[in-house]
Amino acid sequence: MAVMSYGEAAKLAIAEAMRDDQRVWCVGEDLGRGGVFKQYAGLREEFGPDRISDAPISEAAIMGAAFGAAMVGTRPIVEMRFADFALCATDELINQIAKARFMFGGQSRAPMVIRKPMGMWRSSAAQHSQSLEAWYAHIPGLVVVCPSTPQDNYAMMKAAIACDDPVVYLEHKNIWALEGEVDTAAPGEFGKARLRRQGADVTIVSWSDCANLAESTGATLAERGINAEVIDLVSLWPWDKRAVIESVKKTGRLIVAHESVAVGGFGAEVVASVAQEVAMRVPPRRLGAPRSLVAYAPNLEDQLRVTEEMIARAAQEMMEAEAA
Amino acid sequence: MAVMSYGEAAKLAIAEAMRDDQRVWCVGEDLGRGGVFKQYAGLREEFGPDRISDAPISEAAIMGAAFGAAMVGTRPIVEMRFADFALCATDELINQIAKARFMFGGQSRAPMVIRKPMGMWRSSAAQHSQSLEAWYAHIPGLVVVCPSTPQDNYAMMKAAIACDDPVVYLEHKNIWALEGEVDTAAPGEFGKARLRRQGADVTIVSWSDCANLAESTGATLAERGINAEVIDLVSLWPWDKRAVIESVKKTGRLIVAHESVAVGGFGAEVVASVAQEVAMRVPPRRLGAPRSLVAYAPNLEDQLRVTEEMIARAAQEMMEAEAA
Amino acid sequence: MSLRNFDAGKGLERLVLMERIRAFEEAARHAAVEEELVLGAIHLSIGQEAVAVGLLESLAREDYITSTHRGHGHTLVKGADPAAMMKELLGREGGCCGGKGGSMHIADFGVGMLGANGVVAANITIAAGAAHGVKLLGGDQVVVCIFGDGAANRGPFLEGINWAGVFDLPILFVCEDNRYSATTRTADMTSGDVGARAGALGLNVTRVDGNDVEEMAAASGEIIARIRAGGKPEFMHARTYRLDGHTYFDPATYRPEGEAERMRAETCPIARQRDLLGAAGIAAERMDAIARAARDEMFAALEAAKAAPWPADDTVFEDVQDVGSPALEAF
Amino acid sequence: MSLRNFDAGKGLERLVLMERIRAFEEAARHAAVEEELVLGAIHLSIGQEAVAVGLLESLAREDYITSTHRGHGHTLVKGADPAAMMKELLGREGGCCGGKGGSMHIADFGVGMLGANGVVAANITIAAGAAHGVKLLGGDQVVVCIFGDGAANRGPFLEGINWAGVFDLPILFVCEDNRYSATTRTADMTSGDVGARAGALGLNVTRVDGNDVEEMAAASGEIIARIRAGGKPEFMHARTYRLDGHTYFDPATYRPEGEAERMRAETCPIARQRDLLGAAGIAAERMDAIARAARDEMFAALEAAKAAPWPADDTVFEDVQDVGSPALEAF
Ligand SMILES: Cc1ncc(C[n+]2csc(CCOP(=O)(O)OP(=O)(O)O)c2C)c(N)n1
Ligand SMILES: Cc1ncc(C[n+]2csc(CCOP(=O)(O)OP(=O)(O)O)c2C)c(N)n1
Ligand SMILES: [Mg+2]
Ligand SMILES: [Mg+2]
Repeated sequence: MAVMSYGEAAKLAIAEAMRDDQRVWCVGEDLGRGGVFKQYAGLREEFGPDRISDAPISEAAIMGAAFGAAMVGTRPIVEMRFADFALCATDELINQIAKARFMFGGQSRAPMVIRKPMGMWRSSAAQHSQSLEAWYAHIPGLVVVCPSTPQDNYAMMKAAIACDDPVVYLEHKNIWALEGEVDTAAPGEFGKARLRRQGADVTIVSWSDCANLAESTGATLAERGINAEVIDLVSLWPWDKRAVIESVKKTGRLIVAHESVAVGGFGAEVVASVAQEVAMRVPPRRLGAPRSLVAYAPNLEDQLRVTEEMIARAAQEMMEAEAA
Repeated sequence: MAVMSYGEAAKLAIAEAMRDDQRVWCVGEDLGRGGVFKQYAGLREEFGPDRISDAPISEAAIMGAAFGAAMVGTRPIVEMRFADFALCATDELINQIAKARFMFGGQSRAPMVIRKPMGMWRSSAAQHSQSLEAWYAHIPGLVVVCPSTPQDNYAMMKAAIACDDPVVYLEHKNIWALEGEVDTAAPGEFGKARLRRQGADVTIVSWSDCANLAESTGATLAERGINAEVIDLVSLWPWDKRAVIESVKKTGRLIVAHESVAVGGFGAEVVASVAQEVAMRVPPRRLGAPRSLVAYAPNLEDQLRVTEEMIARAAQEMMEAEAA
Repeated sequence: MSLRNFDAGKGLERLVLMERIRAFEEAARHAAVEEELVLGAIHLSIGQEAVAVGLLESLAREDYITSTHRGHGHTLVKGADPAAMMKELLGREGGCCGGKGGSMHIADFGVGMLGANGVVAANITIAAGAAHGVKLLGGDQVVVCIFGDGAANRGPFLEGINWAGVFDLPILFVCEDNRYSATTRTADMTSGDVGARAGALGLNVTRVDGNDVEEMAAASGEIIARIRAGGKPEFMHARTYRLDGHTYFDPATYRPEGEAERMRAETCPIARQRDLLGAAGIAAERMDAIARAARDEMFAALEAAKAAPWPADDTVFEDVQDVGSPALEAF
Repeated sequence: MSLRNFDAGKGLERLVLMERIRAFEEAARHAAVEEELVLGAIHLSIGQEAVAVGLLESLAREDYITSTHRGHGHTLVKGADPAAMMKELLGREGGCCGGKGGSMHIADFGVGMLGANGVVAANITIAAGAAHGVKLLGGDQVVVCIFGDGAANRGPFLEGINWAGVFDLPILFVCEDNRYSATTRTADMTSGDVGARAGALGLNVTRVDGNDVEEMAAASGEIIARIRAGGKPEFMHARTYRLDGHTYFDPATYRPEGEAERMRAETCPIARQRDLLGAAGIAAERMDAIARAARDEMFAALEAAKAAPWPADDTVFEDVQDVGSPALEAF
C-alpha cells in the first residue's frame, strides 16, 4: 500500500479513471496550471487541454455546460475551487442537474462529480470557509460525499466517477497534505460508514475533517477510561443510518460533531433519526459551529471551531450524567 | 377586525409600511402589473413605478441591486416570484447579503425582505414547487419566516419590513386566497410560535401551510379522543424552542410535520433540539416529503404530500405504542 | 418573401408543420380551458410557429436542441410524437416524461430534444455544454439553443455564449423575440441590443423576420450548414410576436390597445404562408385540408391522452437517483 | 502623456498617492512573507496603482465605490486610514472591519468605500444597486464600480450593467484589465471584447491606458462629471498589468518569459509618472523623498498594526444579526 496525501489520492483516482474511460474529463478555472490547490498538477501534461480544461470565471457555465456535456455522453468532473463559489451555480446544480433525470422521466442522466473544497482554512473569512453539506443532503437527486482520509478520497473519488448520479464531492481544504496509506484495491462504497474506532461507551459520529478530530478524541478519551466508538459517515447521502443506530443501541450515548453550523446542520438529521429509533441512556449531543459567520482573525475563527476538548468534555459529561 | 386573504394581508402590510416610510420600495419582475400572484395589485397606482419597480429577468441583479440599495439607506422588498428562481441569486443572498454586516465589522446593514413564494402548487412540477426553508435557517445572518395565516402574513410582513436584518420571507403559494381575520394592532414577533390548539396528549409542531393541516388534524384527533397541542412556529429563525420544549415536557410526545423533504429538513432540527433536552414518552416522529422530486401528474404529486391522515395516524400510533 | 425561387413543395411542408403546431396548442388549450385536464401552466407559441419550423428543418434527428417553457413547437418539429406530448401535458402514463414533467419540462431525447426548461435562460449553458460534449466525443451533431428575449437579461446568456465562443462549439443560439417577458414589454427592461450583445461576445449575428417561415428556413439552413462544416458558434435574432397571453390563462391586457389584433391580422406566420402559397397557385382548399388534418391529428392525440391512465403511483420514487434512491427500502 | 497642459502640482499629488499604495502593499507583503503576520491570502495591485489614483480623484468623500479582492489601492485612495487597513490585514482590533474581514473584505463606509469582495463580479450588481438607492433617495452621489478582466465573464457583469442602463443610474463601471485571471491569461477564456460587451448593453465606453495616471485622471474626470451632471451610466476599460503574482505567494511562472520584466521596465505607472515629472523639471530627490515618506508612513502603519491586540473573542458573535443573534442567551 502506498502512502500518499489526501490531495494526491484523489488525483490518482482521477488519473486512473481518465485512463480507463475516455469520456471522463475535468473542467474548472486554472486547471491547466494544476488548480488552485494543485489537485490537478501534472494531469494536463498527460491528458491534454481538452480533458483537463480551463474555464472562464463562469461558475454557472462551468456547472451548466458540464451538465450539458454529461447529457450527451461525457462524464465531467467539475471543479468549483471553493465550495462558496459553487453558490454562483446553484440553479444549475439544484434546479437542473439534480432534477433532470426525474423531470424528463428517466430519459437523461447526469453522471458528474462536482468537487467543492469546503471548510475553514486559516483566515479565509466568511466567503471562503463554508461547510454546506447539509444543503446538498436535503436535495433529492444528489449523492453527497465528505471524505476525510487519503484512503477514502481515493476510493470515493473512484466510486463517484463511476456513479451515474451527480455526486457533490466535498473535500476539506485543510487536509490536502494529510498523509495516509491507500489501498487502491479497496472499493469505495456510498452509504457505508467507516468505523474509526471501536468502543462501547459512547458513539461519536462525524465526517469530513472533523472525523479526524473525532478519532483523536477517541484516543484521548481512552486515556481517561472512556471507550468511544468513532464513526466516520464518509457519505451523507446515502448515509449509514444502520451502522449509527446499531452503535447507539450498544453504547446508549450519541454525540454528533461537525464543523458546519449546528443549527440545521446534518447533525440534526443524525440525532433526529437515532432519536426516532433508539431510546438512549442520556440525551444526545450535537457539536457544531455557533450560528455565526467565519471571521478572519485567528482568535475569532477559533471561537467557531469544534475542538477535541469540546468533544471529550461532552463525552465525559454524558458518562457522568448517568452515573449521577 | 377585517377579514382578508393571506395575499391581501401582506399587501396591506406593505402598503402601510410604504406610506409610513419613503425608503421602503418593492422590486421584481412584473410587479407593475401586480406580480405573478397579484400580491402587488394596485400598489403601483398608489406608489408609482419607482417604488413598485419592474425588473429585468435578472434574479442575481434583483437580489444584488436591492442589497446595494439597502446599503445606501433604502429598505427594499425583493420579489423572487417562485422560491425556486431565488436559486439564481444564491451567491447574492448567502455570500453577500447574509455576510456583509459581519464581514465589514458592523459598518453596513441589509434591511431587506426577500419574498420567496414556496411550496407545492398543483402540478407545477419540480422547478416550481420547492420548500427550502431548512437551507436558510442554516445560514447565519438570515431571519426566516414562514407564515401560514392572514394574521401572521400581515403582522410578520410588518415586522420583517421594520427589521434591520435580511428576512427570508417564505409565503406558501397554495394559500394566497385563504381568508381569515386580521387584527392590525397585534404586532408580529420573530421567534414567537403561535399556539394553534391546546392539548395535553401530543405536541404537533409545524409551519407554513402545513400548520393549517396540523390544526385541522388537531380537530380530527379530538373527535378520536386525542388532545393534540398544535404549534405553528411562524418563524424558523429564530424559532420558539422554549414553547416547543415546554409543550413536549407536558405531552411527552412530539410530531413535527412539514411539506419539505424530511431528510435534512428543519424538522430534524426541531426533533434533535427537543431530544437533547426532554426525555419523551415515545420516540418522536417526523413527517415530511420523501427524498424524491415533485412530479407533475397529480397522483404522483400526492405521493409526496403529508396528509391529515398521516399526522393523525402518527399521533394515534404514539398513543397506542405507550398503551401497549 | 418574393416568389422568385420559391419552392411551393417545401412551402407546403412548412405550412403543414406550422398548422400542426398551431393545432397541437389549440388542442392543449382546449384541454386546459374547456376540460380542465391540464393542471399546470402551459405557455402557447401561437403566432411564433414559423421560428420553430424554419429553424429546425435543417437539423437531423441526431442533432440536439434545448428549449424553453414555450417549447411545444420546437419539440414537435424536432420529431416528438404529439400523442406522447399530449399525454405529458395531461400528466398521463405514456407521456414523454412519464407524466413527471408536464409542459414546461417536455423532452424527447430519442429525437435529440434535450428538454424544455422552467428556468428562464438555464438552457443556454446546458446547450453550450451539449455542444462541448459533442466536440469532446468527436461527434458531428449541431446544437440549436432557443430562448426568449427576456432570457437575454440573465447571466447565463453571457456565460453560455462566451463559453461557446471560447471553446469554438458547434452551436446556434436563437433568440425567439416575441417582444414580451411574461407581462412586461422586454424593451422596457433591456438596455442596448440583444444581437449586439452576442456580437460583442464574438459571435456572428443574423437578424431575421421570425414570422416569415421561408426567410427563417433560408437563413437557418445557411447558418447550420456553416456550423456543420466546422464553423464557429453563431447567433440568430428572430423577431416574432406572441399572439396569446403568457400562459393560457393570461388575458394579456397589458398590451397596447389593438396591438395583438393588428399583429394577428398582419403578421400571423400561417396566414402569411398561405398567402404566399396562394400566390404560387396552391388552392385554398388544399391548404384548408392541411389545417383540418392537423386539427384532426391533434385532437385525436388529445383523445388518446384522455384515455391514458395516470402513471403508477410508485413511479414517483423512480428515476430520482440510483445511489440512495427513495425507492430503496432503507429510506 | 505629453507635457502640454501638464499640471506638475497635480502630477506630484498623483505620484504621492501611487507611492502610498505601492508602499502600503510592500509593507503588507513584508508582513505576510517576512513576518507571517498576514494569514489570509492578499492580492497586490503593484503595477496597477495608476488606475486607482487616476480614477478616484474626481470623487467626493460622499461618493461610493465597490471593489474587488485586489482593493487596497482603491480603498486607500478613497480615503481610508492605512493604519486601520493594515490592522485589518493583520486581523487586529481597530481594523476597519474589526478583524472580521481581512484583505478581501476591506471596507470603509465612512469614506464611501462599500467593500471589497471575495466573489469575482459580485460587486457589480451591488454597485448598480447602490446607484439605484442614490437615485431613489434623490442623492447626488456617483458610484464607481471596479472589477477585473476576469469578472467580465460572469453573469453579474451582464445583469448589473443592463440594470444600470435600464434604470439610468449614476454609475461608472471600470474594468481594471491586468490581463490575468488568477493563473489564466484572460484572453484565452474570453470571446469577443469586454468594452464591446458594455457597448452592446447600451453604455458609452471609454478605453484608456490604465498605466498612465494622467490619462486615467483626465478621462475619469470627464466621465464622472458627465455622470454627475445627470448623465447615463458609463463604462471604462482600463488596460494595465499585474506586476506580481495573483496572491503574494504566487510566483506567476505561467507568464511568458520576460513579460513581467519587460512590463516592469516599460510600463510601471510610478516610473512613468516620475519620468514625466522629471521632464517637467521636478527633481529626482524630491520624488525620492515622496517615496520614502510613503514607505515610512506605511511601515509605521504596520508597526501600529503589530502593536494592536486581537479583537475580543466575543466580537465573533456580534454584528451577525439583531433578531436571533448568536450573542443572545437563547441560542
Ligand atoms: C429565472 C427565472 N425567472 C423568472 C421566471 C418566470 N418566467 C417564466 S417565463 C418568463 C418570461 C420569459 O420571457 P422570454 O424569455 O421572453 O420568453 P417568452 O415567455 O416570451 O417565450 C418569466 C419571467 C422563470 N421561469 N425563471
Ligand atoms: C465567483 C468566483 N470565482 C472564482 C474566484 C477565485 N478567484 C479569485 S480572484 C480570481 C481572478 C480574478 O481575475 P480578475 O477579475 O481579472 O481580477 P484580478 O485578480 O486580475 O484583479 C479568481 C478566479 C472567486 N473569488 N469568485
Ligand atoms: Mg419573450
Ligand atoms: Mg485580471
